[in-house]
Amino acid sequence: MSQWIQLFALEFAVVAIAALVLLWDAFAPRTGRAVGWITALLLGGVLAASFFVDGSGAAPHGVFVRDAWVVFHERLFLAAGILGVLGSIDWLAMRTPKRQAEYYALLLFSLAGMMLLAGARDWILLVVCFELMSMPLYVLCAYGKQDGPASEPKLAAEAGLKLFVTGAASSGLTLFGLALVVGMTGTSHIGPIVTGGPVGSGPAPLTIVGMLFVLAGFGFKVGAVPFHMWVPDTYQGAPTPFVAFLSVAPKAAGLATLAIVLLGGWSASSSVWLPALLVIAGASMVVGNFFALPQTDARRLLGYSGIAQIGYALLAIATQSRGGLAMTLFFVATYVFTNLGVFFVLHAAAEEGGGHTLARIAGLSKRSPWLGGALLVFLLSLAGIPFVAGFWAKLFVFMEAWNAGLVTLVVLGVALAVVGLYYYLTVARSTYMADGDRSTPVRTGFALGAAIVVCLFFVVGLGLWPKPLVEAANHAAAGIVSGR
Amino acid sequence: MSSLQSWAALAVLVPLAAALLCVVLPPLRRAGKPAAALCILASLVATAASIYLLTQHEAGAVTRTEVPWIVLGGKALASIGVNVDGVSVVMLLVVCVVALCVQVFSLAYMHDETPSSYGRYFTLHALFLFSMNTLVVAPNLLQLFAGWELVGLTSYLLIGFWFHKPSAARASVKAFWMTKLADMGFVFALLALFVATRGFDWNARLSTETATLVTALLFLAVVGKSAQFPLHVWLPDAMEGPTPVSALLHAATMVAAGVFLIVRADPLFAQAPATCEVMLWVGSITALFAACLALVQSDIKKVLAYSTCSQLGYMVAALGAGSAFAGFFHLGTHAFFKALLFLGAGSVIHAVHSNELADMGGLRRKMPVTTLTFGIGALSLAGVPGLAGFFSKDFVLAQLEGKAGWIPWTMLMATSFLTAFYMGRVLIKAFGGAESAKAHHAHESGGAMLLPLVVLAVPALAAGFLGGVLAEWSGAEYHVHLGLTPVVASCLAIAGLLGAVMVFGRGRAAPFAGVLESLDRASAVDRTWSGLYRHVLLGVSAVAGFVDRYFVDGLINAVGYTTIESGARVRRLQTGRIHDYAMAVVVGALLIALWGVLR
Amino acid sequence: MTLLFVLALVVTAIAAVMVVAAKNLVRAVMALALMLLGTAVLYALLEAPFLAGVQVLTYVGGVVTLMIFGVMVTRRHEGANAPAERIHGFRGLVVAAGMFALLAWAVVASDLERGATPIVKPETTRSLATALLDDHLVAFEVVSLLLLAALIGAVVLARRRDGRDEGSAILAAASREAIDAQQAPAGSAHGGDAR
Amino acid sequence: MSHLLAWIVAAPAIAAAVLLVLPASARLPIRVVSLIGAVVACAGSVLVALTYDRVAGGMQMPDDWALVPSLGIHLKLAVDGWGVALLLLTGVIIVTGVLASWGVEKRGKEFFLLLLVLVSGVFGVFVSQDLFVFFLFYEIAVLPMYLLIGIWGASHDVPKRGPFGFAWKRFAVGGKEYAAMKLTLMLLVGSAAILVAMFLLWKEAGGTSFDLAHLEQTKFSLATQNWAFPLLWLGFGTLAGVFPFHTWSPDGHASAPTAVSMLHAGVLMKLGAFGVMRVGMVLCPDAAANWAWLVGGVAVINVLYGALCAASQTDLKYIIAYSSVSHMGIVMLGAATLTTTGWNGAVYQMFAHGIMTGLFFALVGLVYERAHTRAIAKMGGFGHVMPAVACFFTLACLSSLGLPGTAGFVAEFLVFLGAAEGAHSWWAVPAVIGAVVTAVYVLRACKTIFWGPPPTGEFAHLTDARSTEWAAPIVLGAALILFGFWPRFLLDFIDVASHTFLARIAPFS
Amino acid sequence: MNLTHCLLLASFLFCVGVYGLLTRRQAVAVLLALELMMNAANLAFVAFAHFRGGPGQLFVVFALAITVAEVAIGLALVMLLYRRHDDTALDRASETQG
Repeated sequence: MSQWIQLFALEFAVVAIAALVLLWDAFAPRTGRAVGWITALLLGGVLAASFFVDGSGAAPHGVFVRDAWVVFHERLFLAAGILGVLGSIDWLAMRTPKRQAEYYALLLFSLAGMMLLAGARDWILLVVCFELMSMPLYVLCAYGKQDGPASEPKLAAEAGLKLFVTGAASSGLTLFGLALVVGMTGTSHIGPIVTGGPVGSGPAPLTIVGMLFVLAGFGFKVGAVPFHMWVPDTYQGAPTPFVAFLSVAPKAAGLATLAIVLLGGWSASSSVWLPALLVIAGASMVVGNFFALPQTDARRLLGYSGIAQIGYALLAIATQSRGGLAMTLFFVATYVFTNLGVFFVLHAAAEEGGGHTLARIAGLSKRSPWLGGALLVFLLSLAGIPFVAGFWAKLFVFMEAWNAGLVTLVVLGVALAVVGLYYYLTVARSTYMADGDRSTPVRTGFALGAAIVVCLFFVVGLGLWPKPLVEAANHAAAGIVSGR
Repeated sequence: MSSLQSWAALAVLVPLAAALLCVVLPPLRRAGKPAAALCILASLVATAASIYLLTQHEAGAVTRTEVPWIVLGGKALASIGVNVDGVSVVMLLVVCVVALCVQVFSLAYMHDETPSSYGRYFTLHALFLFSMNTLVVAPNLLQLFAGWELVGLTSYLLIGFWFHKPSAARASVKAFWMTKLADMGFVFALLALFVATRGFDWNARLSTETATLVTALLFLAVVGKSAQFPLHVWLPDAMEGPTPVSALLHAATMVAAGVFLIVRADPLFAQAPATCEVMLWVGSITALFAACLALVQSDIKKVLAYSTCSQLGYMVAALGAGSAFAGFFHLGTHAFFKALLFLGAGSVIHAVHSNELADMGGLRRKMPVTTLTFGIGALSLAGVPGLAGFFSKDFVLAQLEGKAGWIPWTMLMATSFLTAFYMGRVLIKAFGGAESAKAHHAHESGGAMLLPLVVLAVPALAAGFLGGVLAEWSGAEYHVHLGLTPVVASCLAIAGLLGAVMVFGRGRAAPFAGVLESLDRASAVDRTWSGLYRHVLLGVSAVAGFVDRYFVDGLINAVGYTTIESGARVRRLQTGRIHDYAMAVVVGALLIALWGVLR
Repeated sequence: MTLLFVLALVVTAIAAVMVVAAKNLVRAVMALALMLLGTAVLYALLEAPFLAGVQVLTYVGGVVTLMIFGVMVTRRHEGANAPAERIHGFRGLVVAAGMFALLAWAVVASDLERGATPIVKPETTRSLATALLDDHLVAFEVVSLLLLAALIGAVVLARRRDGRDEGSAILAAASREAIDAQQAPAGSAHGGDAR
Repeated sequence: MSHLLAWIVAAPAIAAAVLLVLPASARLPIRVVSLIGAVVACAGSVLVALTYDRVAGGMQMPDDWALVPSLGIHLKLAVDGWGVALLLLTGVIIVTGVLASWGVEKRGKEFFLLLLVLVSGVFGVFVSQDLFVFFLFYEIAVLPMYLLIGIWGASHDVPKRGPFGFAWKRFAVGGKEYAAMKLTLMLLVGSAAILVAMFLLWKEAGGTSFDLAHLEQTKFSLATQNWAFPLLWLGFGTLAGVFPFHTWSPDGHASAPTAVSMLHAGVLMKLGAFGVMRVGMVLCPDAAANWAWLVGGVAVINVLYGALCAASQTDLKYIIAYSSVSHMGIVMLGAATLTTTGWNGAVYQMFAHGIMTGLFFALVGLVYERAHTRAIAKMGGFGHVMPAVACFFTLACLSSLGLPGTAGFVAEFLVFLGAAEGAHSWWAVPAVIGAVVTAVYVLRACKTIFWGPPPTGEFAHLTDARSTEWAAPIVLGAALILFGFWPRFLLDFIDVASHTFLARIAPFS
Repeated sequence: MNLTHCLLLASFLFCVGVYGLLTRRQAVAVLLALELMMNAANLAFVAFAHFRGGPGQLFVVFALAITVAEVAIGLALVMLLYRRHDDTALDRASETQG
């Protein structure tokens, strides 16, 4: 039993918190921010604990392996979770005072799913964790949006449904693909594809179809191009604090899954999936940047920018090298903090400004310079301008990709970064140069303010001193891809 | 650094010090009088230094010291310093003396200026003296070029001294542009010289065609600076400046810099006979053309300006004929009597408050000293035997008779007649005849203005006799020979004067004046230059401006526009309907699987 | 044996097409039930008796009834004959046919029969259970979490604001409708006109 | 001082950090802190100039911090001959820039904060010896420039004409936001090209470290060089105003506030040229030799085309912006000659033109703050009301047309000599013609603005420079004359470095 | 009665499910189609487990759980759609676009 505790200590803790919150709300319902703060503090405790109890080992039959890779992801998801909770405390207390606990519980379930996902080495566990992560997200997309103030269009159903239908279609594809793969290889362990075919020339056509269907399924969760259509509409419909979490954590988990499956398991038969991955990465970069150009709603713009960023991350995975994977982790880590920060600031400005369009958040830097400054730093990080984390992230990714020979994609990426800068600067232009019709400073709640400050700390800190995270990423990546 | 060089350096650096002091201490400059005193003191020191140099310098000796100015890779690419030899010593003296006289004259002439512009005037004078002296004592062509351009700058600033007058502003800019255009030749000459000899020394041995190239380019610069035929249009306009400035810069020293350059770079010009041929012809044409135009000018300063052009044509022709000393000797004498004429005109203008000859008349009774000194200058210019002009001009004509073809000789002979003729006209119109209204209450200028006139009258009279001494210093042979030319020349000079008395004595206009006047007004050369400037240069730049703003920049705007526009158009693909999203997922998976299998 | 297999196969296929092609939603749900039964029979034939049982219980029992409820609640105006129009019919057909062609070709091309090793040991329910609770215990626990999350999520979403349950909403809506029917003349209130 | 270079780079950044804490209303403390930051950096660069050992030459005062050791990126600082000259230039320009913008009222704190960040990036580039860190500092200048022009800039209306008129639908061409966006995006496209070339070189040098010394040792294949050099040339060239990609410069500088255009035209354009020479030509010597004809040809176009465009402008700031393009053409021409004279001339012209443009923009700022218009047609006779500004403006004009006795002459003459000596000696002809055209438009502007009858109406009571506004004209004017009369003070540094760098190319050209 | 036949049937079911997903206007009908696709996967799992051995059947158990969860949440969302638009046609949910 002790071995189980050692392996799944953190996941147990997260689920325990979820249960605690639910029960507490059931028996002693109270409105206000207490529930949120309790969840955040407890999660903080778990994150702190993760630095002490670093047990590594494997579950029976190698179904779950806990190593540096998992620890890195656990800490990343916990951080994202804490910030996600902090960000939504104020909004929830205002919007649905009586039904806060369910929001946090579902969030924690999804978090638990992600943390387990990082260590899964067996298809069954992987799929189940993947679904555990996805299900709560469908619900949270529609949370509290069905009965908001009159000014806000009731897009609950729409946001939830768009995510749900594409999600369900993808999971259908994944399962069917998996059936073919598991059937042909005969084992549920995520390992190299043993070429069942007699002539041993390469995997049978059926296996190839299966593998690519599975890749398509995971592509959805990451928001890569053919499967990205849900992203902008859901970001616009769903509650913004949740969208901050949605835009970051599931993508990190999706990338982790891709790493486990493609680099960990199917690294030998890369000739099957690599071309597809490269096309998806390139297409994501192009579509993400070009669709973002004309956007006027900040959430949609950040949605498309997310798709473009994922294009860069997939490029790093396609390098198939340990350094490449390490830089993916670095990129994902910076992306997590940056995007959380951007959405939180946007949420604060929109709450006060009465809308998410660039016109409504105009003149933000005049009204509250610190908030405007924070937004500027986050935009810089997304655009890859020096001395914020994003600069290092983007350059390291391009470096490793170039080192692995993906020259054309790097050139495409570098060129599209310029297009990217244009729409990031349009946001900066509206906050700095346009003068909005309001002059009152934007009042962020204490929790939201704290979340923004934490994100700012990480983004600027990593920008000035990236070494620790680079080393941690290298150490973690060793778990999946051995060698250079 | 022997004492000679230190004195020469003194002559250069003291005016610079005075100018810098006035610039750095605005209160000193704004006070007016003190600044003037400082600058005149500097000129005195410079003149004393040049006189000392003259006495100490023994003939034929060349002492040169150079300080490395630009050092690249250990080797001195360019150096500045002082070079004392016969030519530079004499030129230094001429420049300093004339400058001193003009500055003393300006004390009175400019007294009704505000103190701050008074100070500015003298600061610029000090700066001019520094530039001219740098040019004169330059050890190599690069420093000579530096002095050359600085002189051009001071001429720009001094012509435009009364910058509130739009005409003065235009004239100063026109002068600077014309000389700058011509200086392009000087730069290319320096480059060619550097490529050939990795140095800027004028004693370099060059192959004939490089020598021709270098000398031709140098001559282009001389044509600009010394107002030779095509590029002379800026000199008459330069009269917008105060008269002492015209006297100093646009008569005696600055315009003579071109001739001095040819004298200085004589070893190079000796290696390029073709260029000398061209110089001969350009000089002759300029002399004749300018003399004709001088005849019809109504403004006394314009007459003298064209006369300067014409005399410079003489010097250039002399140098073209191969005798450097002839040109140099005429340059020296011309500097003195032309400065005298200009200052005389200045004194008249100061008294009559107008430049127009029509407003003057019968001034001999009211302004005896000015009339006398102006007369001496005029006669010397006309070439009346015995005066300085006669000796130097005839020596030039003698050289021509020997070496050049007869056409230039006849042209120059005609010019000497015309010179006497128009100078006679000026004498009669200004001083002879009945008193005009304005001349009625004119009165003789003060002592400060008359002293320089008298001082300058002396060399105008006596300079001719110094020919021998000068020749010996600059190592050329000179002898007053009484051949055919001097006789013919002096007859023409006297004939010219008498003709002027006859024609203008009885108030009749010059013969065929109509033709000449139309020649002046329709002076095609000036209009071609302004046409070139306005239509060609500004036209091309307007086209360039348009192309840059609406084509090169337009292209970049277009690229930006199309990217954003494509973004906007592609945006419609995101229909919002869930079926299309599901379709995208399924079709995406299908395509990937298909491609994976078919590969 | 093979006759039964072919029969089950045909029934399942036809039922599947019926699900998609049925004009009426309720009939579509019934077709789904039939298809699920067909699949259950196939499981039995493929020596997976436990799965057949589970299939019948959960799918036919649970999911189908859930679907019926879904249809009934949301389509109460039309009652039984809720129309189920189709859009992009042709495009959908092309994509589906393309997908089927690909899969069929892949199945045939991988000529699975050649290496058909004899069935070593049939999968008994006992071995299934041990695998479930021994090897994949972690997955089992996670599934329980998943179901809990789905439960909470469904309840949170579907609950009316502040706890008023669904039933009273239906009654109130029905009564309003009755009153309207009396005032407005015959005019068939077809489709969801905004209440 | 051990970490002198680090201090120079960090001083403005620290001042910016201090500004963060100051309240926005504290008008004087903000300005004083920024001035201290600028003065410390300038004093540091003067100290570097004094302590730099001219005889030994090469890289001196090295500093090294491991930034990301696993990827071989080190914050490696050292200064060579060129660096000394350009540090000095940046120091002088930032001090005068801060003093010139003493009167900025709107959001002063953010203005100085961005200005200091910008200048610390520029200092960083001149001293960093690691290509990655070089690129990092190079990119820092991108965003402050956008905000500085966008917020504090001034707009012009450019009528819609020509075949590409449709672009007016989406951009307010000539406006300050348009100018800021265009400048930022074009510079970023340039830096994208640099990044690709950087990777090319890094990969071929073994993909272990970005150290410039290490990259210089590796012998790059001609194929890589023929790819890397054009990319570096066009990348850095965009910032240096190379012909087809120069159009951001007129709009950018005309719309930017005084101190920003002083810093950008004065220093940042030199960054581009420094990049082309230091990274492009030194790392890819063969390609530099092969492509020299193109670089020189475009530079010649730059000189003549820039001068002609300047002559056609009616707005004072546009005239000076185009003159910067023309003078940068001379720098690139000097670089393209691949001769020691040419290179020395090029770097000296960087310095001289930096001072000149700084002085020009400072004076234009003074005129604009008083007359509130930049159309020279409206102005006239300002010499009467602001004699000092008129004098310094004339001095700047003289230096830009290359009058002996000013720094402009020394630089231009060296470049002409280099061109004459070099392979394509015909380049000298258009260059000199360019100088004459410069004389035309520069003096024409001076005549239209300062000469003529005293102004009446609204311009009658304009005043001359006041308190802090004197700093820029005096310091920069004196520098122009000092480095015109006695160039050896700077030229010895530059010459040492030019020889060492050119030795790599000499055997090939 | 061999693996190929079963897989062909599974594929057919899957494609019919896809057709339903893409063309049905009613939300509930789309859920049915999803149900169909999942079931096809289960059939494939069982077929492989039967003819090739391997953990197919175990997968079905878990797949069942996942499908059920999905349907539950799907219906909840459909309820929301209905409450918002009084109509369960999926193309009603297209207010956010571009």
